[in-house]
Amino acid sequence: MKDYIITAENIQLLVNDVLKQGWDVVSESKTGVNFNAIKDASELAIKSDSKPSKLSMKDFFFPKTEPLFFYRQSHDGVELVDASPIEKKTLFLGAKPCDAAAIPVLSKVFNWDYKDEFYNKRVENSVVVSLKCNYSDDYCFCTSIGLSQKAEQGSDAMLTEQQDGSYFLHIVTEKGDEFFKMYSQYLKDTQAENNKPVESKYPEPAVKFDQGKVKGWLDANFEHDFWNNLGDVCLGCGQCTFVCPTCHCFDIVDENCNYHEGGRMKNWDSCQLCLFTKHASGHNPRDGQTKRYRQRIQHKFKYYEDKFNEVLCTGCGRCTRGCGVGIDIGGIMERIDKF
Amino acid sequence: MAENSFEPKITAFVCNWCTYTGADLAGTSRLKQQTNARLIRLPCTGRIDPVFIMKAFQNGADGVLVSGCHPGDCHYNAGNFHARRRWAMFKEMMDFLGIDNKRLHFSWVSASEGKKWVDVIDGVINTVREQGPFTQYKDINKETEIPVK
Amino acid sequence: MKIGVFVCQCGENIGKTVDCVGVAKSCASIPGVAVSMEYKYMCSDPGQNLVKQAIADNGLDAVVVAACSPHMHEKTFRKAANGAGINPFLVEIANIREHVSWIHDDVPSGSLKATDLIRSAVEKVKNNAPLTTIKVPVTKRALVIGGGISGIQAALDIANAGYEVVLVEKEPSIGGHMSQLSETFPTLDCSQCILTPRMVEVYQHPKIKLLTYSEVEAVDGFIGNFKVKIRKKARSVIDEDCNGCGMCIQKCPTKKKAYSEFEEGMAFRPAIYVPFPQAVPNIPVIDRSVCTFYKTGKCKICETVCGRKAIDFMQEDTILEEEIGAIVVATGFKLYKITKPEPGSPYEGYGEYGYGEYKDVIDGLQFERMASASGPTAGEMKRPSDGKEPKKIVFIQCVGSRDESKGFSYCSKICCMYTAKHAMLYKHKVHDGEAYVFYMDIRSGGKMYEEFVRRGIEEDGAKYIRGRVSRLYEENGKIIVKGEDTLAGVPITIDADMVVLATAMVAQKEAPKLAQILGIPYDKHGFMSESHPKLKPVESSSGGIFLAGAANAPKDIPESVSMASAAAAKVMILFSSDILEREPVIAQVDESTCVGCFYCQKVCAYNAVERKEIKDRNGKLIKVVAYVNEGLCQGCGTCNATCPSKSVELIGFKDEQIFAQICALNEI
Amino acid sequence: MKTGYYPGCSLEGTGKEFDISLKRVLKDLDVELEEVDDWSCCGASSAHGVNHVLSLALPARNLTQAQNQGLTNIMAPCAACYNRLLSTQSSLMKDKVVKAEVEDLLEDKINGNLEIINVIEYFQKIGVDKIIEKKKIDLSWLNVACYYGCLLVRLGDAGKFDDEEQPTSMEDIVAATGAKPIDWNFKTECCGAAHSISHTEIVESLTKKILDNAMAHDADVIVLACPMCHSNLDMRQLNIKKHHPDQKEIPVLYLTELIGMALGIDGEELGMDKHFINTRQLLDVQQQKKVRKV
Amino acid sequence: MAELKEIAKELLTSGTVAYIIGYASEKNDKTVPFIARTVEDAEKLVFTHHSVNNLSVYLKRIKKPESGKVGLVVKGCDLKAVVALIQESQSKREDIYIISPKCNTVVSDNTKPWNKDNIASKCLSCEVRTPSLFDATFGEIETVELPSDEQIELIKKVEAMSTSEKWEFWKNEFEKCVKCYACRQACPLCYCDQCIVDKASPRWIDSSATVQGNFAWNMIRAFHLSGRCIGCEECNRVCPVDIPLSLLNRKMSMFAVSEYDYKAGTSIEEPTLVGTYKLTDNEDFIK
Repeated sequence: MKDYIITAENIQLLVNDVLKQGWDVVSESKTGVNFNAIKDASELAIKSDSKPSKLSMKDFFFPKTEPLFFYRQSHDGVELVDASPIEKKTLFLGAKPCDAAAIPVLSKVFNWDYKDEFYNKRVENSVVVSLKCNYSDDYCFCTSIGLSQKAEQGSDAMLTEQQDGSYFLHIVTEKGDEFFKMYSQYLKDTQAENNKPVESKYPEPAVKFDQGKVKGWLDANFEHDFWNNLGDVCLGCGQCTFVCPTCHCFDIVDENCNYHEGGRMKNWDSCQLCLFTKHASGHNPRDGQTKRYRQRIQHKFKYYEDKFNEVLCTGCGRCTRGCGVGIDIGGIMERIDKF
Repeated sequence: MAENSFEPKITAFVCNWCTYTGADLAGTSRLKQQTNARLIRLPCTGRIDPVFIMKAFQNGADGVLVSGCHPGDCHYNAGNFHARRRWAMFKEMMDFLGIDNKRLHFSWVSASEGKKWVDVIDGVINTVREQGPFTQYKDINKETEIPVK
Repeated sequence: MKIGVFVCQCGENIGKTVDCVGVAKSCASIPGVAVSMEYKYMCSDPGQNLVKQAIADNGLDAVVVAACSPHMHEKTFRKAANGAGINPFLVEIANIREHVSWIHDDVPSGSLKATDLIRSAVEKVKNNAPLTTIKVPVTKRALVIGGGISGIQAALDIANAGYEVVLVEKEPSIGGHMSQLSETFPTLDCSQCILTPRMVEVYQHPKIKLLTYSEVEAVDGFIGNFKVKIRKKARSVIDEDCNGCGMCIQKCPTKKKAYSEFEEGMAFRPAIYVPFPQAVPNIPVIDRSVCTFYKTGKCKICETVCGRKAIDFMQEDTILEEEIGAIVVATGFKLYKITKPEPGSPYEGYGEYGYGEYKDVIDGLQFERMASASGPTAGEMKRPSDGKEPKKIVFIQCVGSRDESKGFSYCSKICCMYTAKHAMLYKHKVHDGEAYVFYMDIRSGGKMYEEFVRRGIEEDGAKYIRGRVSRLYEENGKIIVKGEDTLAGVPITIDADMVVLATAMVAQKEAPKLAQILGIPYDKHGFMSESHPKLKPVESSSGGIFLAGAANAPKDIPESVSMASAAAAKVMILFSSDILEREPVIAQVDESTCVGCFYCQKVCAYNAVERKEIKDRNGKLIKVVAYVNEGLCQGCGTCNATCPSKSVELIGFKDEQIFAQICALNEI
Repeated sequence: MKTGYYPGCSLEGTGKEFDISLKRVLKDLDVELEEVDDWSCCGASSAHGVNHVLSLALPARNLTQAQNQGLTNIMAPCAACYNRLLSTQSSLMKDKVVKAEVEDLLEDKINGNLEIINVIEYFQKIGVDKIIEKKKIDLSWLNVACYYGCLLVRLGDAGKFDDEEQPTSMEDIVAATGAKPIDWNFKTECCGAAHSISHTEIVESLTKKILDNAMAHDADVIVLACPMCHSNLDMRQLNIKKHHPDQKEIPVLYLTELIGMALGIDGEELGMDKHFINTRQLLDVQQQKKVRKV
Repeated sequence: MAELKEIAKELLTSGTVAYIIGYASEKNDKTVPFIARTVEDAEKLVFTHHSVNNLSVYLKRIKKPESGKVGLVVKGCDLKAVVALIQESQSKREDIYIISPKCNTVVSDNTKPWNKDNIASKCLSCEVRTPSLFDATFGEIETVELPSDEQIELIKKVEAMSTSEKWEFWKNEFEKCVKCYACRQACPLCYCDQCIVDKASPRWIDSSATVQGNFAWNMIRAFHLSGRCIGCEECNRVCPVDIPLSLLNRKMSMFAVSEYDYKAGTSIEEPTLVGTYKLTDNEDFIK
């Protein structure tokens, strides 16, 4: 597939054109908090050397709250009304490679025994154009789990910021190719060897561990003193799972709209919350933050790999950056690595 | 009532001993009132949780009135004094969050103040009618609503 | 759940402005409603039968009646439904008369409102739970606190009705202030003569357990079921062994060590004493603060002279526990002193009257003792400083009372009368004496009261001056009284031989503490508060605790006695049944979620919230949670609204019931 | 920190000896005062009869002067000045509206933090021990009637420094000088105050009662701390004598003069030659004691 | 810092405390909560400008020891939470050994060095840099130059908005909420075993992150803290979507001061604002 050059101005024009076609365009918000569906190209924030946004873009594939169906009570019984999947097409622009990489990881769990049509429809209707990352800090560790600042997993195309201010556009998938063919008027042809990216101000992520070795240790050490005080300072707030691009637990509740109507909602949930595994009997098999924290590590770096041959993590470091009490997942991995 | 004029829905939380009885007195005295108010009877204003007010707005009320015994008259000695602090704080917060204080009203109406009850409730209805429907609050309740196909 | 809706037309009362047929029809489509019908008079016998029949025919689980105010017929319909086998608390009333038909003329909008109210009631009743009234057994034994005339009267009335009474008095003898009085207004009969037989009756009554020199220390429990701890202070004399011969008192060497409390400091008493000769019980007590033995370890003369070996120097306070069903608080009053106030006192002293430093300025009770034939002067008028007969005497009313600047807003009520009495008694004893009375207003409401005052002025020649006294000072053996005669508009100075102050009646110093022990409110002056000033004047706001006499507010003897009898009657009503029944609308704690912040305890006006320890099976404390004493809870629900985790809920008005009502109120 | 000093008009005029004796005594006690810059009249007993705001603005001006000078407290020896300064500060802090009005007039802010004290409190602050320590003359022969008058102790809701009816603080200081404070009845009786000029006869009758009561309780001298009272009690004795030829004279001293006597300061230095009632006799005895001691 | 370590060692050696909840250094200058159980652990305890966390939150979250007290390193500001917890029967004074440093302000952004422009907003109006209640204290107060208090300005700005502007402002903020409840978990005064948002029957607050559910949660959270919030701003710090929660909390605290002259967490003996009343409480708003 071909590579292109696109100027910063043409990105703006392209985006407005896409919006005009009735598509949604999602980009990181200028506040750096989350991803937003923008209304105009001026709202775009494409920065290769910025810290990952606080919230990942998983909300757009697996929303924080989503109706599964609706109900209406009447004198004669309950009537159910289906919720239909979103048909709207969406362009994701400027996602970091570690964000895009979460999509194939999540797709595994949403298509394992039950095919989640809501999720699949959203993925199907999306074109993900990621941006080669020029950032790293003490909490990034994409390189330790087989990704990198230019990893292409989950991307349909990838932009690389050039020294002259334009962007090198590398098409990754058929879907990406088809999409950009529609907007070829904004692109200039080029060759892979013309790719002259800007130099990253940041070094490669400093956190290093060997996932294979970590997995081996996790396999053997479900019970280990190491776990004991790990959860001591954890407040069980669960923000790590909410900001994580790959965490995907959900809860289902009914919400009343008025006294006889409402929707059954699928909501984000978190294994770090104390009610997560609490049984109706009052018994809780994971009855302390230590056990819950172990679950988080085990699920990400062992169970998911056992089941899907994937690590449930893209090394974006969001969980650590946002942690109110400074629990450092990369640091923990490094410690396990050294056992 | 004119066909297309807006008629507000008012939920009133009242205590059993003073305001409810005061409203009963207004009834036995045949003091005419507008029909917009629906009363919920509670033992005491001390029982009224601000969540009730929130739920009323969530469920379509355009205005809320909370009313109980005058200070010193509480059937339970001090329920209304505790309520008074709670309301003052809740009202201040509502205002800060952008919920118009013209939609949230408080009064003391004793069992003998049938006339005052009429003045209060009609006043509340008129004030809320001027504000128009509380669409802001209704608009944030779309996600669980059955979509119109 | 099958619910029946019954819409009453109340003749034309509802039917005229509410389309009852239409309302009943639209209510039939509410989810859960099995039957919906209307009828002319639902509260009539046929109407009630209609409800009962519908319950039977449709197998209803709950009932909503749309009719008049629940204050009118809630009980009627609860009873009717109960008759058809439905728990009475599964009945809800939608008020479509007082709140709809009588106040609205427009039929469509009134009918809409009626439907809304019914729907709301239906949704509530879906969340109602069957409840049973709370039954509490009654311990038929009363506690009377205070052995003055009020306490004596209440104790005798209750005991004469056949119930046991525990009478607690903090002084060594019962009798109270009335025993100190010389004569009583408006009849001038001798106070002791009418009181003493009553005191003896108390002592001899088989149903009365008399505990003098004792104080209530703790009260737990609730109406019908109080547990009371009483401290019996060490008398140092064994009650059962003493025969009251008085030998110990005669021989005690500390004759002049202590002022007699009974004589209001106008005479001395020894360390071992009975307050006054007619004391009941006639058992002495040793004042350990003045007794030589307790000070030096030597003496024991009383022990030596006591033939019955009744002296016990080693005696200690004992704590008695009593099971009680009702309490009468009759702790009375004390007189305000014009001395410099103690720190923290709400009252100011009278610097302008010399802070009580002038010997010949005395208060009303001291005058009573002086005028009493059994008093320190044997009834003769002798002024304290030099024992001379005062020829000119000034009485000042409203000393403290009605004087905001001294901390009193209230009228002490009895002073006008007793000052008139004092002036008369003085004139009867000193015929050539002059009696001046400074007053603000004469308040002599009461049978024969006004006549009594007029008699003092017209027959006995007391000189009444309307005005206040600004200063008193001592000069050359006289008390110079400077004041104003406001009727004449002139300043006035009287060089009196003696001044008698009608000082305010104030609450007992320990009254607030006792009120806290009892969990009943008291006003800012320390007087115990009645539940309702008009309709519940003898009840406190706590069930089973009643008030009598001046503990509640300044009162005279007949008023105190009537109040005591009224309180006794209330106790007897309570004791007339074995079981107390009350509505089950009370708060209940979910112990599994309660975190023990005790905000519920802070807001409870009835002290109904207690602390309960939750322990595991090894007895290890897991947590402390709130516990609602169902005997004390009155069901206001303030705790429910205050609880942050909603671990306490008001039965009958639970959150889910209210939420359901709110949600269903507005058809969207 | 030095104590601020607000002498007030009287101490510049009829009460000059109060000012003189105060300063002279403080010199011996090694303490210093800092006079309020450019102080003005407090409005005294007349301003509040004319205009309420004015009666607050006049004292308020002196409060802001003191504040701006960096003083934290003011001592006002004159009972009227003391009363006005104290109650002005107190009432302005309670009434925001009037405070704003007054501040507007003054173009300055009242912070309400000044401690305002009278001469008795001031000596309490210095400490009676210091008087006892520096005492040179035995005054035990002198029976003193302490006279407070109305204004010194009756501060309304502005505060309370001693009992309004039975004050004793001045007695404590007199006792420290070695003189004998007597118990009498008219410590806080009114002397007639400002009627001195308009209704002299009232003042004479009121003053006579006070003087008589003091003498009836064997007082040799009346001691006070108010220039208005002093002029009535001292000056009016001569008039009283005109109407009551038998009337005995009694010297009337400022508290500071009595302290000065105890410290062995000469009468002229204390301004005691400025009285209407001759103080010579007292000073003679003082001199004798002085000589004897030497 | 040496003082802190000495105090800690002495307490742990003597058995006065079972453990000490304090701060330890992490990467760069950052400090994190740390539980010192041994004398060796005590060596790791630090207190720096980066010691932001309000550690009193752990009083309820960590199991109480069988014997000995809980040592708690707690700044003057956070101490108010301890006072409030004692007022609300959640802790006992005698169970806690309070080690309260003299504090020279903490950072706003824990990953950046402390300087005039990186000072937490809670420090800007701090009156308790020198603690008043402690069993041990250490450190010296230094003069700190403070930037202007922008939060107060923002509160005034919101107050000055029209009703609909206020509504829009908060709607935009609350829309972001993902219902993670980190605000609740980090709050020392949110100590309920079961939060009402987790109460399924009856449903108090929609648990879905719908706009209405978000409004309900944030409104009721703030209301439950009204008159109780001690202003440690931990909720604000941990919010993953940067909702200015302390704006609302502080507004209500200011109201408590202006209306009831009440500052939360000031005195153990003082009756709490909620749960008490005065006869003279304002009722101008009641008809």
